[in-house]
Amino acid sequence: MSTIVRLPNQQDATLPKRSYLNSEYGLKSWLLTGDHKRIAILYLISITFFFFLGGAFAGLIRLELLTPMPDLVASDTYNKLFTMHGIIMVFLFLVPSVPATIGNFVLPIMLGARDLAFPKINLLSWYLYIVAGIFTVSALVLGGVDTGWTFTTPLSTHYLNTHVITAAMGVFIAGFSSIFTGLNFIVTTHRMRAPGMTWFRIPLFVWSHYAASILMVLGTPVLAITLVLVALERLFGIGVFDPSKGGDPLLFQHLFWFYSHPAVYIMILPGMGVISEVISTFSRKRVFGYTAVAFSSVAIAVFGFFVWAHHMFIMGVSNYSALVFSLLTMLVAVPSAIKIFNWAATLYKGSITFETPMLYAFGFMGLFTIGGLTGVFLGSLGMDIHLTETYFIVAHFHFVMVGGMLMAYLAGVHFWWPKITGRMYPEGLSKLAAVVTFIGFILTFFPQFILGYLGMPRRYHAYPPEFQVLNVLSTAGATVLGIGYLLPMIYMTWSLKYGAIAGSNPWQATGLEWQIQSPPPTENFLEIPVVDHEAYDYEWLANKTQHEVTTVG
Amino acid sequence: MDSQTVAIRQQAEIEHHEHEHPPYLRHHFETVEQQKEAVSFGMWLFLLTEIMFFGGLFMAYLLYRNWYYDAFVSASNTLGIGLGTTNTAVLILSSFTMAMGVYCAEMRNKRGLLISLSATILLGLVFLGIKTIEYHEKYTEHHIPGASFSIEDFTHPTDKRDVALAPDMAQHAQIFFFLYFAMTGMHALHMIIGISILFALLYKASKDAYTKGHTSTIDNFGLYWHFVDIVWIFLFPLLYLISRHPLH
Amino acid sequence: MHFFSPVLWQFLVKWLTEFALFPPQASAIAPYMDAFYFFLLLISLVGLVLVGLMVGTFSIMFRKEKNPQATHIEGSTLLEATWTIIPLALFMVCFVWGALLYFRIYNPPTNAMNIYIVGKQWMWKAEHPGGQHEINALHIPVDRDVQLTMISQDVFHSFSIPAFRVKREVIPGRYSTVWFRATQAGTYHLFCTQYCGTLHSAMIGDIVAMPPDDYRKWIAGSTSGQSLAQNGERLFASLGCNSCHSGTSGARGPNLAGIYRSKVTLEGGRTVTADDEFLRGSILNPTTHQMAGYAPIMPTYQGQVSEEGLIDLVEYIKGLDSNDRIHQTLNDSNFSPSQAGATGAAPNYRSEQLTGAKQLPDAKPDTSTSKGMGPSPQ
Amino acid sequence: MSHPTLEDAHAEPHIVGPKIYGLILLALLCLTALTTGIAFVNLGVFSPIVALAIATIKMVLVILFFMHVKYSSRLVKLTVGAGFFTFLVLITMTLSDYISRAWGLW
Repeated sequence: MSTIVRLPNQQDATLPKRSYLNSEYGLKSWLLTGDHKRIAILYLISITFFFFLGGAFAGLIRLELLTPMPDLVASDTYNKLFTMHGIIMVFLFLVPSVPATIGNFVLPIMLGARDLAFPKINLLSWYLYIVAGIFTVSALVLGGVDTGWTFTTPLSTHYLNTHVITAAMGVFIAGFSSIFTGLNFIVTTHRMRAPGMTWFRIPLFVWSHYAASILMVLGTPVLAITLVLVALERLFGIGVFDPSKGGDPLLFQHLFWFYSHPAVYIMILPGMGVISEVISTFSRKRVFGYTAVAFSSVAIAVFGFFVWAHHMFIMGVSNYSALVFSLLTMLVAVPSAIKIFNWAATLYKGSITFETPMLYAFGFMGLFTIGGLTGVFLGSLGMDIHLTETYFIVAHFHFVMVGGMLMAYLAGVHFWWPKITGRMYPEGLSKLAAVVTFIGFILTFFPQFILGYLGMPRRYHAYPPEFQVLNVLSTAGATVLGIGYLLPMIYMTWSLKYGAIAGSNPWQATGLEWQIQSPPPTENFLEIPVVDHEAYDYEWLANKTQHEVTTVG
Repeated sequence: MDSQTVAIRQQAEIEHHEHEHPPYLRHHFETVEQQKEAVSFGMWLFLLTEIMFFGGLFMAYLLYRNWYYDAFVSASNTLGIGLGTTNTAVLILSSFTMAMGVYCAEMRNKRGLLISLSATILLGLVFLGIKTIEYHEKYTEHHIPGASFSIEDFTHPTDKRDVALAPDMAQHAQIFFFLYFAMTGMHALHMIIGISILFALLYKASKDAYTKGHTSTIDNFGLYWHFVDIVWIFLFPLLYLISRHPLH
Repeated sequence: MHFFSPVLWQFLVKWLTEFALFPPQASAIAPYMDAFYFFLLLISLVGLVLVGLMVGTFSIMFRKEKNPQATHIEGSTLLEATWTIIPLALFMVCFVWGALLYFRIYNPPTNAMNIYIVGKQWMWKAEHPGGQHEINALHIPVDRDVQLTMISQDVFHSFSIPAFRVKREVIPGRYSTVWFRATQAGTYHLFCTQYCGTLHSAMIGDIVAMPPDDYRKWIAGSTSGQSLAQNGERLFASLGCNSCHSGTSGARGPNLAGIYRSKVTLEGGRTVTADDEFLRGSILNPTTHQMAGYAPIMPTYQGQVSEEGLIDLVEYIKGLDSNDRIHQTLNDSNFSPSQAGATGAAPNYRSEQLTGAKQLPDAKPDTSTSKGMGPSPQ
Repeated sequence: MSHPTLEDAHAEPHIVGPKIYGLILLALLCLTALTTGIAFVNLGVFSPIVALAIATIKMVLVILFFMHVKYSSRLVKLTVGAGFFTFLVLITMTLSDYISRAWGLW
């Protein structure tokens, strides 16, 4: 079996007369839309805004850390900066990033559905997201909050007089926004599949979103109730988390991390889905070991619920349960390893081309491997004692979240951009951006591993001078990284008007979303397709295109 | 097209052929059946999140009950078991009337539907009324956590009721009452939401929206109402019953 | 002589002089930690290189120009099993190794000398048994097992000595311990690594490891007269503890002589070891530590005794081997509690010592402003 | 639906009649009375166990009949199961910490 790659020449491609973009006009047609594609666009815009807001805070943090002295901003300002950076990036960018934008856009089409199961709820979740954003920003405008994004008690409940409740409210609402997204995805995956689209024919993108959605639906409510308790504790000082009144601050840690560790998988799993699509498409090959990759997603989702206390190894949990949680943590590392190796093996005997999404995907694999392996450092008890709460942690989760998730997000945006807008972005520039991002990232966060082992604590406003060299490197890298993120912003916007017409299937990908016009029509499919082929069946694609050619000519 | 495709096509045709388009069938669903299933499944997932939402509170309750058992016993003994039992019965009854409502909707029996919905509303309000009485009791007894909390009448959980509980332990009764108010309050909030939805349903039902074959709205609200009932079924023993007797 | 930007030049000099990959190996545990670290690094490197090689070589060998036709491969159970089992095995090795290290670090040897640490926003207070008090500094002898019994007065802090590779959360309302054995004399960083509010990054200090005789000199030089046990004794008397815990037959409170590290039976039949945590707990929450055979009449001292005061009491009770001291103090108990509480710390911290005593019960968000302007380490 | 599968979309709307509802209502009320009655008897460690057991029975009745799970597709059954499973994970894993803390320093 073999397929010859034939990219369609894009000269004769034209924009379709009717698409979801021009079916209706006016602000109202956007703000009251039930169309998952338009909601995805709304999300894309708002998420981009919050990403750059959070990025700005990151920039200020790095700038402050350029010198050992606390000279750029005051201490509490610095604390507010990293708190806001954390809250915005985690709850308003990473969690909704891929699912709410790309997932929202392509997941129903991949399944051969006309829309998500509950369009109104989908819209509602966007509005909730916006309200959450407003709360968070108002917490910022009113004077900020300096609990750190973890809201650690009793600090957050008794020892701060900043706008903790406002910020917590924002997080609470954002949580419900993501609950509704996840609920929608699960129902859609179960109930809206086209005839013939069996579980083992759905693309891995959908599998990983399904797994992530389970985590969203089951994990987020616990965070919600925890934040409610924090707010009540703050308002009435009942002492459910206050040791002096007989409460246990560790209970907060348990409840908080019960969500916030699975949240890590909520963030990374959709990214993994993107990578599966991209790798397969640009090596013109079915993903190596489809079932293994699919089930590894589910495995991650399930194990993800059993490991939360590894955030508390030194915080006074019983050493026995520390033992158990460490063991389970080691287990959850395995499925990720499987995925990485399967992706690498997918390239074997492929016919690989290096378009921009592929470059980002390679970046993902490199950085995520490092991020994952350093996770093993922290998961093993003894090492965790020395490394936790230092810059090693910071570097680790930035490698997973930013190096992993953000790379995947950009890969996805570049991959589906022609489908979303119907236009191509400038190839050379985008490749440059990918490389710049990768280099900038390594330069920013690799020194932080060393800083961590040297013992530099995280969330430090001032630090001993001998750490300066590495911090300067890191800040320098951050500037490069910033450029790497600004570039796509610019040329993507440019491409909206001047980009070359993409045509329906510029990458010759097999997903159902590539078989319809781009940008797609509002109802996605004039008639619901009947699926008679496996996912990533390039053979079938070749025959299909052949067939089309003969019918046309 | 290979034979398999054809087969699937045909099967698809079969699924499509009874493809009537009633007004309540949303555009993106193929069949009424699909919509019904999707909606109820969605409702179930929502209830899942509700389980986890209350789960956090139950966790806190379990922990502190184990830590401050005596305080929980004496605090729990100040709750009116009679009112609690009545409320449980009322709520179960309302669950029954709700179930009957669903049944009537399926039977396309408008009058029955209206009656049972109103009955459900009534019982729900009764429940909230009794809860208000209990809350007021707590208020008068200064058992509302916070500044005005008094540890006067917490006695040592021996069977003779006069020995006052040691102050440091009595203070922890505050945690019990915090959890009591948090849990029952959260539950009451769900009741209030449910009742307000019920009014809307009642109105639409009177415009016979649910007695023309499209019952899933009623079905799913029923699920919600029964879930709220279940939460109470657990809150009742946890708060009123299991801590009445000291272990030693 | 530098012909380019002096800033860059300074940077280069800094780089060359101060560049380090590892903190100093100054404790007995450090070499073990580093060995484990290298093992983990090795695994990561192998994994990274493996993935890198696969991706790299495949991208070159099978790029479109060289290999225009993709060959379809469904997958290979054997291969997948391989890269499931091998990583799993490696991770298990990490788990076991890590666990061993963890228990080694968190289980102090019985003969270790004990120093008390109190963390508060934003300073570290060290209390040596001899009554020497330090702020944001800790003097310890080398080649001697040192155990720290730590507690926080307000929020979570974390006591971290990178050079010793040890770190432990300092928790409000509960003692936590960590131990180490310094091997090299020198001054090392002490960090608070758990975010604890505005001046978190200023909650730092110096660990001074000295040769034994220097240490003895220092101890002798910086004593504040009273040992912790002596302070505890005064406090014990002034709080009137001895009226019940007199140790005489028919006393209303249990006999405290030699109670430390002994097994005690609680009301309800549970048997526990009377460790520091238990002693502290029984002073603050007597009823939850009710010993069998005694009536629950002991009042709580929650909020009346500062953490330092509690440490003094605990240290005193730990040292009690007979009751005659108590009987003596029965006669000369003429201290006001405030004095006694204050004697818990060296005189120069008296002021915040007293506020510290009051902080815990009425800690509300609004009081945190005053804290923000409260005593700062510098 | 003799053999419900995960994807069994067609759980044909089995209509539960007032008779069953009445019976369930009766059972629930009796159980309530029972659990309240037992609460006055001191069973020591068993009183919470008994009370919670009764509560669980009541819950199962409500879920199976009032909420029609008995007649729903296996998917719904699985969903309910998943919910309670995760809830138990939260409780047990957290309590595992608190319980084992009492086992000594480590």
